Amino acid sequence: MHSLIQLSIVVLLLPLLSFVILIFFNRRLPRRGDFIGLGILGTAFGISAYIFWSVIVQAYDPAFRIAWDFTWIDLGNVPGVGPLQIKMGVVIDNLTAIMLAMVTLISLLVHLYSTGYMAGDKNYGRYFAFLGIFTFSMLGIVLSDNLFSIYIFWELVGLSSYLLIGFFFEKDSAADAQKKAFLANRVGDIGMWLGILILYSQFHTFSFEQIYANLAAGNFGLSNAWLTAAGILLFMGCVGKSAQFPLHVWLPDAMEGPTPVSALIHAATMVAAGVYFVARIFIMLTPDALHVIAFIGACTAFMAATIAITQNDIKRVLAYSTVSQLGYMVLGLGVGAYSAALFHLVTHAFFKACLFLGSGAIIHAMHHEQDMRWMGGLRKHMPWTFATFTLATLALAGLPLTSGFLSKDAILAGAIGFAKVEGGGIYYLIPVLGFFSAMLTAFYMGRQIWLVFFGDSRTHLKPADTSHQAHHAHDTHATHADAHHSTHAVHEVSWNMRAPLVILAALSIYAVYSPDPLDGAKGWFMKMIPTPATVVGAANPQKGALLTSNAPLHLASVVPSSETAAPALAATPVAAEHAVATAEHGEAKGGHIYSDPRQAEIVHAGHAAHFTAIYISSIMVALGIIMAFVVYVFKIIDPEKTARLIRPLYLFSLNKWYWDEIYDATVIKGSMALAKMLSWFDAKVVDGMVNGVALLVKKFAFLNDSFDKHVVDGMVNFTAFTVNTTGAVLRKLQTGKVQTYVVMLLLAVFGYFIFYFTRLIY
Amino acid sequence: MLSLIVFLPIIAGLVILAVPSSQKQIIRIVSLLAALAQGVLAVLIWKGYNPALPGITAGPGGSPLGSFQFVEKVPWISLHLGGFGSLNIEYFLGVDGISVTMVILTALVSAIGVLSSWTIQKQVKGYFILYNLLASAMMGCFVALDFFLFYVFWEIMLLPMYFLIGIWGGPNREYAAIKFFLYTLFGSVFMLLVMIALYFSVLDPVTGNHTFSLVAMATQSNYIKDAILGPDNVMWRYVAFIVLFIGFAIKVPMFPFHTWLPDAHVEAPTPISVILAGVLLKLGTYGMIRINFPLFPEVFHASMYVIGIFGAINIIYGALCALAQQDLKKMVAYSSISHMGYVLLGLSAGNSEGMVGALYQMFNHGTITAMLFLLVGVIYDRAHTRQIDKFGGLASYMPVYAAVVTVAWFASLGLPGLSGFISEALVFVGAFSSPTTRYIAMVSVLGIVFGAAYLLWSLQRMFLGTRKADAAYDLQIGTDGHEHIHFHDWKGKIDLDGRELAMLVPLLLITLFLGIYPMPVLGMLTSSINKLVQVLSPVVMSQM
Amino acid sequence: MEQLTTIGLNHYLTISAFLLGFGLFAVMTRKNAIVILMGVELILNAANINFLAFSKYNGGMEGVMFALFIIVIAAAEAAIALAIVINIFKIFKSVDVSTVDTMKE
Amino acid sequence: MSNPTYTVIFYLFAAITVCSAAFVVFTRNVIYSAFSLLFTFFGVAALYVFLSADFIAVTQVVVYVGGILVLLLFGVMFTNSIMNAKPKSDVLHVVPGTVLLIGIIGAMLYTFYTTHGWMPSETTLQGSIVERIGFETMSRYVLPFEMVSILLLAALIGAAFLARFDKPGK
Repeated sequence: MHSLIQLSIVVLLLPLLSFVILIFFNRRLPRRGDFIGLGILGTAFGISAYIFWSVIVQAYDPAFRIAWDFTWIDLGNVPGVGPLQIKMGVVIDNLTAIMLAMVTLISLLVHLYSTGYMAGDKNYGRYFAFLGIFTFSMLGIVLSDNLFSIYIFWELVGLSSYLLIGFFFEKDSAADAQKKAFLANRVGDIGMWLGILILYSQFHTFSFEQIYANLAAGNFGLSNAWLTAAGILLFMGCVGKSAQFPLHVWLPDAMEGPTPVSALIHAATMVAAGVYFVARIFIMLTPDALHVIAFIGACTAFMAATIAITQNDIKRVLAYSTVSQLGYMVLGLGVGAYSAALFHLVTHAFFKACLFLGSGAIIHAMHHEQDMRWMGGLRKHMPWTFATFTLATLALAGLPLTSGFLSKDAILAGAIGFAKVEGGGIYYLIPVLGFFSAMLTAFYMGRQIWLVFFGDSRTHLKPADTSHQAHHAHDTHATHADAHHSTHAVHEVSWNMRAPLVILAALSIYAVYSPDPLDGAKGWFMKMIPTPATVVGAANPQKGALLTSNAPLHLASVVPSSETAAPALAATPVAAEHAVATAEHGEAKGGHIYSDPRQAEIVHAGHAAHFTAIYISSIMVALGIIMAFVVYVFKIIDPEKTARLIRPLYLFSLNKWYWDEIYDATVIKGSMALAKMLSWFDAKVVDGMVNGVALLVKKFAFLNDSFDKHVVDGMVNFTAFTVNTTGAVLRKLQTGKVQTYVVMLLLAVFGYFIFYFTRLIY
Repeated sequence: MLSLIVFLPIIAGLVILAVPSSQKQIIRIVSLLAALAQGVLAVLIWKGYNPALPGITAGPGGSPLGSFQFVEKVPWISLHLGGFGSLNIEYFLGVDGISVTMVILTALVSAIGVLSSWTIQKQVKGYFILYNLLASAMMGCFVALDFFLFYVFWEIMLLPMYFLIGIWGGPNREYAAIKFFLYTLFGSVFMLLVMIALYFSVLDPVTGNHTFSLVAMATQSNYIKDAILGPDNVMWRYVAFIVLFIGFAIKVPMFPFHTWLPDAHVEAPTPISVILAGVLLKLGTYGMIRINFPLFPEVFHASMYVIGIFGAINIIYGALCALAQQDLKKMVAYSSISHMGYVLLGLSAGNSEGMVGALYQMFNHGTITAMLFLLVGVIYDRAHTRQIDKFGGLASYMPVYAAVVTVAWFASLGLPGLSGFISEALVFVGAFSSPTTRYIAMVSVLGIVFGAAYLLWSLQRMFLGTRKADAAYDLQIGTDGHEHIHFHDWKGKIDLDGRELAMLVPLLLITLFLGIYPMPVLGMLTSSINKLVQVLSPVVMSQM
Repeated sequence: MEQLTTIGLNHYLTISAFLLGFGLFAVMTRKNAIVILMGVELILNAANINFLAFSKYNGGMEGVMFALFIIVIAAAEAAIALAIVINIFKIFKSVDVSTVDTMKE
Repeated sequence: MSNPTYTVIFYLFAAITVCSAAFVVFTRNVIYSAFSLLFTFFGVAALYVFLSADFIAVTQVVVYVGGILVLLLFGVMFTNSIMNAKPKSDVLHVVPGTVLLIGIIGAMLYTFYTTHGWMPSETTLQGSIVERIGFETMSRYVLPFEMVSILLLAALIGAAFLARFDKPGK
């Protein structure tokens, strides 16, 4: 076993250890054992950092991949298949190394932050236990080398998310939200599960490596439609977990959980798991499946952005912005901007975690006020929070010099390239929606910054009766009751909450990722995580042939953008063959070699569109910020009046496109009605039939009974009468005296004597 | 060994017979000791079991040895019937991978059931005698390899169950008991007919006589060619298969023969529910695997599709019905129907993954559902109601109970890391891999969502949030200044007490352990299942 | 005359037949339980005579052994029977068996 | 065996036996019956001697006369007080009883004297058989012997249990 594998297993199991210790013993430990969670996560992060350093920094190899597995379930010598085992395993490649470091870092920071934020909660120890199991599950997803274990950890992430969202389970809204989250995730999961089943049914393995090898060898026994379906179904898992349209509804409600949890799970890591998973299966997605993914991503990005502009709850705005950014990532994967999407995943994780933790600090300081309408002027009271929050906001809005600019721009460039390659038309909708969402993002984040930090405090404007806002999320602590809103002064948070903010804000600066503030592709990340070669080309000869016809043209013009000259993923023989063939072509020296012509085309077109994207997105972002200034700083347009003016649209956005209502009216009400109906059917019809048969038998029995009484019984009664009479005569003989019986006995014996001798004589 | 494990409870029952009925504690302890001894024997069997031997059909030379293990075979009834030839019934016990898991499950659930019966106060002596009779009969069903013997155990089982529900049950117990009895009897009458027809169709290859041996019946070459159920008599073989299948399906219970189950569960006392769901339902599917499928492989192959559809109906129909229930126990009962649907679906796949999954699901459903019913019993003991809406916010006041319920509920909805997941996953893997049942599997996955829906919803209504206005309990400020819960006339501990934990913790640990490392159970199954799949596969049949 | 003077098997059988007959008569007609018992003893003695007579004229030991055991059992029987009689007396205040007819009901 | 003395003595004892047995049955007085039974037992014992069964004869005297008869007398005295004016016993079923008495004796005698198949074999028992009884008891009949001993014990306990006096107040 490779030493890195051993270390990664240690990293995986450490949070589980934390969970086990804390769930059982938290009440017996000092400080409810928070230092254990913190210490364990610190260790895990240290090891992850070492893995990151040795894989990425020290000896980068584009084809780096080490794996280890063990037989988990041995099904023996299965007829028709041969020896069949289900294996579990761990894989480390470049992407894993980065994800590992990112997840443990954010988890560590959230642990640290929570020691301040959650202090005094009555279930403080359990909170850290839940964080532990969440981190374990998330690391499991990251490290899995097969679909089955990914599915397992996928569900476990769902569980930990369920537990953490419902941490304040005494609130009905939290209990509703946790259930909703779990169920929405489950809907996605069954799709993912079906996708896994399609692949398994063909190859009898769950391992990525073997599935891809088989796909590349063209062993897929079903039609291509099934392969596309498998891709889309697997993507459904991502739709659930990454809150894509149409299963996004759970994420905003998930803000019922403690705010650090929102940062860890619902912004940085768990929701990114969906994107990470799509990246893992990227090379087996057919073009058709990718188109679906791209459109869903674009829709999500746009829809969530439109909703975010009217939300008043600080966490909800961030939640919708998360949905929107996840839409970007999915869009990026869909259009083939693989590196860019993953790049965005990492940058987004940091700045969104920063934003959530910042909002947590604000909520904490405001004594659990979450409505932005009653905030304002916090800039002076909370300078650290203000600075870090603003930096992260700029990154989210995609302003130059931030990490968000680099990654978002790369995605949008890829989207333009994609639209070009696919031949325009409807495909231009994707970049258009992307740019438009970028503008909206800038606008609502500008609004948020202004409402929260600038102007004067509006705490006093809050209506006394807040019952009509019951649906808004409020973190509740045990100390909630004695915290009165306006009497306490707003103050900066303590160091253990401030430190994570600073670290995360620092990680939102462009310099961490790329030397060029305008081009992420020049940065280490996008160089080290190149787009892998697809494996479905081989299984997909028609489409492959179509694309191969004009492939050399584009291959020849791939822009060399890296010093490393090795095939991106030579795991499959066919891919390797392609790679060799293209290498012999001789013109792609020094650059990535894309065995898949379509990918090559898109990457090329994306590079070509790089500056176009920068211009357009800068303009859009600037427009968004200007609009925010116009509305909220210069107050040239009154938001209230505008809202009244376009009231239907405003309400449409405020009510989140009525998705909750639609689902409630259709899926939930429908299921319940169906359940009630079936229950009625069961009790009345099925059981009624049974009881009916019983009744019929009973009726027949009555009929039988009367026949019995008058005919059969009549005969019986006659017999009984005869017997009775005879008995009455004979009973006289029963005197109860033994001697009488002896006499009779001897009479019988004597009678036999007589009979016998008579026989003898005659 | 097997005779001992089968008859141990009956011996305990006889001992109890001699104990005066006022000595309740002694009666309980005798039962518990018998159950524990049975558990020890089950562990010994598990230890001594060689997973390499396949079972299902006879070993080399037509003898059960070398294929089955712990075989005990002596002539039992041998009657000469003149013109009908002779009736040869054997006392024939043995286990293979399929039965050995069920033996372990039965021993486990029986022991848990005894612990759970501790609170029974009414006619303790009679109760435990019947209980031990039931335990013996269940165990006997799983190890009998002679069809006649199997039938005898099957029928013996009915009687104590009838009385246990009918005497110690809830308010509507007579109705439920008679319904259960008639339903099951209806099935077993058909079984009797098929059994006799089979007897006259099969010859024992070793002795050349007619035989009731299931081992001989499982080999198609032992059938007389033109007998009533011989290979030439296709129509009668179909009829026999369907009739036998209905007999077992009633026990499973399969839609539309399931309506006895919710009634029986709601009325039965907790330990009987545990036994009923934990072991008795498995007998239906066990019977299918042991008798129905290997005896009529070609009919099974032709009807896989239908079985699969019924499995899917069970899954979704059961889950939706559970969603609509107000009574917690009824909900759990319907969840049983749903979960047994997975077993049917896995069996209908006809491949190793599906069948291993089905068998494993049988085992896991046994442990998990036992846990669910025990938990329902816990709250019913305290509050004397099972209406879900009569609770709320219990998690704050009964944290240990809430934690155990959460784990059990999640085990039931198939959360990874808990054993139910693996079996459900294998069932789906199998069902999807088989082209026959692929689309059925695609529909059935909806059951996962509905399953999560009813379980989480009930969890929320009972445990999360705060006390409802019409809740079945009151809140009091305790001496330590915190709010405490108070049930109307419950004197015991509010949270789980030691006895309840002693029942639940082993089940929890088993569920958790088998969810993380399933091989201890799966390892015993695989060679038998692979053999079974081979027996059932059309390739083998065409060589016949 | 030869038959009368030469004592043979039939002589003994005749005596035993008389004893049996008297014994049966006692059992049948007497109301006193003790006399009934005496009748039973007579019957047993009749049987013993038969056994010994056959044993004598067959030259085997079986009859002798049987007779021996019968005597032993007769002793046991007498003891038990008398105990029962005493119980009857205690309950019915009489040894008249005709009053012991509760079995009729 | 035509020794006249022998024949006469045989008839004497046969007469004593039959007559005393008849007296046992026909007398109304229970005490007379009991004493008459004494003679019957003696007579039977004598007949045993004629049958070469001297040991059995002694046993007969010891057990019947010494044991059973005493027991019966105790029974008589216990149940009929001597002072009681009416130590007689009533009768019933006299007519069918008499018919059967005559009938059965007649039928048996008829059978005996018309049957010829069981005439004596060549060998008869001669001399004393005490030694042979001892030998047989310890070899071939050891199991019945032991069983009889257990039976006796059981009868002893049973009789004692049945005849015990209940303590007052119970």
